[in-house]
Amino acid sequence: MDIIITICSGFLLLVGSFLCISGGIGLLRFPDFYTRMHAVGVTDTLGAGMILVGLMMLSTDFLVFAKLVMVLLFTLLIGPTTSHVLAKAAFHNGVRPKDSNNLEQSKEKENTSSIL
Amino acid sequence: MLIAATLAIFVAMILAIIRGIAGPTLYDRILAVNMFGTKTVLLISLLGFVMGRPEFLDIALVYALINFISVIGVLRYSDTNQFKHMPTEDKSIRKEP
Amino acid sequence: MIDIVLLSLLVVIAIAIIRMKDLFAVVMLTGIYGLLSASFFVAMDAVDVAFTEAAVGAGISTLLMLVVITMTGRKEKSTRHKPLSALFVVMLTGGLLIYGTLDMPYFGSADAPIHKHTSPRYINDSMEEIGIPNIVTSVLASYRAFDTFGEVVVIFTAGIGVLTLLCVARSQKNDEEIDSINDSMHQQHLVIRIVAKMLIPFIFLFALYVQFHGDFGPGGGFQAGVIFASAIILYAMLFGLSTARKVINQTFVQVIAALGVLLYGSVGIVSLMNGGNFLDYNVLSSNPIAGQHLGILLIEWGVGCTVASVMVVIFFNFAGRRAFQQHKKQAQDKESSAC
Amino acid sequence: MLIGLFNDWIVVVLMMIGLYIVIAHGNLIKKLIGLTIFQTSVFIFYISMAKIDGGTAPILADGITQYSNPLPHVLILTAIVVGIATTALGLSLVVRIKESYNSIEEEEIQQQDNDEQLSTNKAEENA
Amino acid sequence: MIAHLPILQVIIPLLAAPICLLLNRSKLVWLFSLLASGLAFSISILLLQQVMTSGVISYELGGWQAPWGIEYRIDNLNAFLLLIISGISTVVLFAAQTSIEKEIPKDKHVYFYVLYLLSLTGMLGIVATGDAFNVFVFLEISSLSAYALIAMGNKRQALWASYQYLIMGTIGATFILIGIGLMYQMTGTLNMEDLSQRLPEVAQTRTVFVSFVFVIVGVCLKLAMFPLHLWLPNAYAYAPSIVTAFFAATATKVAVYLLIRFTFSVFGLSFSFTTIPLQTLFMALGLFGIFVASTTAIYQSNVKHLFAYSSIAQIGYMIVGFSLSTVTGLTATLLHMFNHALMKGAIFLALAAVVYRVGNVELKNFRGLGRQMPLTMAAIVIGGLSLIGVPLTVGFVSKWYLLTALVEQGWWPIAVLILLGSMLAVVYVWRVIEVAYFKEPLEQNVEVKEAPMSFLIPIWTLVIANIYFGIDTRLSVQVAEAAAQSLFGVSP
Repeated sequence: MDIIITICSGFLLLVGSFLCISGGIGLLRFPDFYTRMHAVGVTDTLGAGMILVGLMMLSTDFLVFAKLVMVLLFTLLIGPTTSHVLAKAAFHNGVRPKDSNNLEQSKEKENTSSIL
Repeated sequence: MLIAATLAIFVAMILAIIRGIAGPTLYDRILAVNMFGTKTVLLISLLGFVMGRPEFLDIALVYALINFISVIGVLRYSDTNQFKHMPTEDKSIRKEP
Repeated sequence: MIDIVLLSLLVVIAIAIIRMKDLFAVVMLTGIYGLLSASFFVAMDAVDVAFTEAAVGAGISTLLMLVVITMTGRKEKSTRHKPLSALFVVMLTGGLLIYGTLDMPYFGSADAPIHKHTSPRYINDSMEEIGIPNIVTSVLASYRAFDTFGEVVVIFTAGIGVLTLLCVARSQKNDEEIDSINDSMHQQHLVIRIVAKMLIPFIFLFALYVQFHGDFGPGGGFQAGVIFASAIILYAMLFGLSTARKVINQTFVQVIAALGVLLYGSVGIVSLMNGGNFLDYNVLSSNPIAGQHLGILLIEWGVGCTVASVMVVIFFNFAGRRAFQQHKKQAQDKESSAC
Repeated sequence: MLIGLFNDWIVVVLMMIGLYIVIAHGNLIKKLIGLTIFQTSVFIFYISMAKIDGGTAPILADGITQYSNPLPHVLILTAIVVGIATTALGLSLVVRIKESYNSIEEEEIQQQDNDEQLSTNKAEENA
Repeated sequence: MIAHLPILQVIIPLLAAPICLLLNRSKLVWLFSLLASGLAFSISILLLQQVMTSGVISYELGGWQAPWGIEYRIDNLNAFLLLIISGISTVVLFAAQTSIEKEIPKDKHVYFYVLYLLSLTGMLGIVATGDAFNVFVFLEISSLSAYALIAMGNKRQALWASYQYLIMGTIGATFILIGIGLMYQMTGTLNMEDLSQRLPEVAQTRTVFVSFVFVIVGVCLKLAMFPLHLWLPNAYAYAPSIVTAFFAATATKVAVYLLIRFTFSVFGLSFSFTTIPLQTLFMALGLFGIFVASTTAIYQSNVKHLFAYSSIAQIGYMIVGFSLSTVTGLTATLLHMFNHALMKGAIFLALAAVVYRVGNVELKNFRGLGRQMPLTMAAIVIGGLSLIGVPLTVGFVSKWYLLTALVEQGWWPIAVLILLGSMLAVVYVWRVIEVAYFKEPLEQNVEVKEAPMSFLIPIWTLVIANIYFGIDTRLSVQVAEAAAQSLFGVSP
């Protein structure tokens, strides 16, 4: 029985960490703020959820399991909220998505809009 | 398996820090801080299991909480002149806040 | 192995902080610096310290610096005055310290003198003498209780110091004006307000859990106080300072801060009355172990009250000063536009 | 030799970065941040002193014999609170200085003070 | 209750501070803090008698033995310092209510008293404790309340001076923390008594040497010794005058006590004066400090700046006495601590009276004060004379002991330099006296009256003490001698 559990948790941990790394790479390589937002937002919540469920499988007594459930619920709640607030504030302050069709027009807009 | 996961989280943290330092606009940096926070939560939980001391999970929970509050704080105070006048809908490019 | 990676990340961030000009980015990096040093403490088995460093180092100090930056501007002038003399002083002290580390016991070696003299007693006898599993809390609250008392007074002094500097006599008039701004804020922060309404009771509950769980796991008065205060700060940020002030007004919080210190001191006085030395919990009740438990519980409660109320006082004063400045700017705009 | 003391050398580098920021940078907030880095590195020095290889967190649990030393943890809990108290007071001073001097750069403030000093001396000569 | 005196000494002002915050009415809070400070003063007198009769008192906090719990060790040195601090604070508090009427806004009076009591607690805590880390905690309490008190000055320079003091003070405190950490790492204990026994066997290692250097540099930063004194003049000049009167007489003495305690009791005499040439280094810095500080004092236009620089010079005298590392040298330093507290307390309280009446202490406002405020100016004159070291005043006693200590060691040239230093003191005291007595008052100062009684009583108690201890030196010398012997007797 526990062999299956270890395999499952190992698999979940593997996928979760792969997602986290892909989120990190997405953060670096994507051209514009909103695409990076997207990359991080998605992989964060899913990757964290995966790893935490993987850990839940490994946990022995109930208290640890309960704490892990709380951490999972908390991350699932605040992850999307922070992304939402971040996007709203960014849009509010004039960071415009870089639309691909007129690249050069957006080039000069890009450097004026990026505040710093 | 746990060790592999911790190493992966480490790599993700380093990527977040690179974006945090390099990030052109302010909001890239807030995004990096946010991602860094969630990665630390995972790192602490994994460390708890690697070292066999499940007490660490309280700290992971506090990390998530603190990360949430500091990102909200940053966003709440980053658009400072929002209170100067009623925010009209067609907000053009904002000048230096 | 982990700690070397974490330390090198810390050095990278510290160097980045030197070179950054935009103060917002520097504050963000300080937040990451606090989180990283807290995870270093976790790797070093310092569980309570990681707790406090995360809550205080990454949470409260970043928030305070943010509020100050909105008041003082984001750009730092680039002139580095007297860098050479600074470099010389730094090289001197650095060289002296490196010279000092040559004879230090190696990192993690079990035969270092500090593991031999005082701490074996803490580790071996604390269960019989005090009876709580978390040795750090037993040393913090019983063996060296007077240090913690001094520390509560330090926090109390900081709170009074910030009060004297930033206290603003609030007139009733500008409260209504701020309320009008509040309505505009409402439709701005709709989503986050609903999420916060769901979260804040949970955070209070978690703070109380941390307060009373201090004997068995990581936690205690300081951490609980800071978490309690951060929930109130979240409420004040999202629902506006004036509504938060209606819920928790200034004088009430000051009284709680003073009562926390007095509670801690009176536990000491009671043990004086019962014939023991100051802060000697054995005399608090019939059998010593119960006395220790009672004593530790009471002083943790005192510490929690003082830290929570001082953190709230500090944040309210900073945010209140910011609102006061904005209000003054608005008044000037009106006059300049009017005349 | 290297691995054993490598930890302390990095801590010393961090201390020196913090001290450099405090001395070289003119911006008052930057100085406070440098002070926080300087103090945090002292905490890291204390905690890396308390670690024993193979020792776990000092919370008594059955079946574990080797614990890290709890005393530096207690000292650092006090020092962290002292650090945040100093930062909070320093920040409130920076706010008041900004209001009265309208600048938070050390040179400008020093300049305004010297000008004020010169003007009072001049007023005294012709008085 | 008698057995609990050491802890009551610190706890009474400490618990009085939050109670004052609860009382919240400035008149009531003033009386309550006066009561608390008076109580602390009487406890320190009882403690001094107890120590003189029955030797060192050791008080274990929390009932745990010394190296595991925190221990309060009161010997002659502590008791002497406790007496000075609580005495000066009671006298200064007497004049506080009328003085802050003019200088601090109404709604901040209660906070002023709370911070005042906290800084008093901090200083008493530093002096009474026998645990190294406890010194750091109470050092922070007294420094934090000092930063907040100095920032309450009405001029904007007070904020800038308090900020500089905060940066320098925190760096000093963190240096002391590093020093204590290194000491703890090599010996495994934090109790000062235990440290002095366990340090000799590890004394030759580099770490202990570096920890000694860090502790000494940290304490010298707090002490405002010559090269590290930049924060003191502005901090004392722009702070509210009651705060200056309290800190000028006590804050630097506490730092000198720390210097003595760490070099003599913790590291031991032999270690401290052999590893680095502490003797010549401190002698040179002390003398240099005396001359530079006295010359800058002469050119100051603000009288508070003038006497702040003269405080730095007086600290120079204490450092020279300390650097002799002989019993008479140390007695001279301890005597000078006591006498300097009396002198500076009287002078700065008189300046507070002048600020109360005239508004500021620029030298041009001092014209003709000799006739308009006779008693206050007389106090400044007597204080100035005892600064110079004129016989029949308390300054003469400490100068006399310093000179005998120097002559005993056979260093004639340094004794001559000390006398030259006193001549410089004559110049800047004369500048004040000449303006006050031989110049006509400015037109706006014509109707200035004498200071109210609440100023004159504390000023004149200090001035009479100045003269009494100048003549009947039995008490102060006997206590200082006993303290110096106990230090030399204690270290092997």
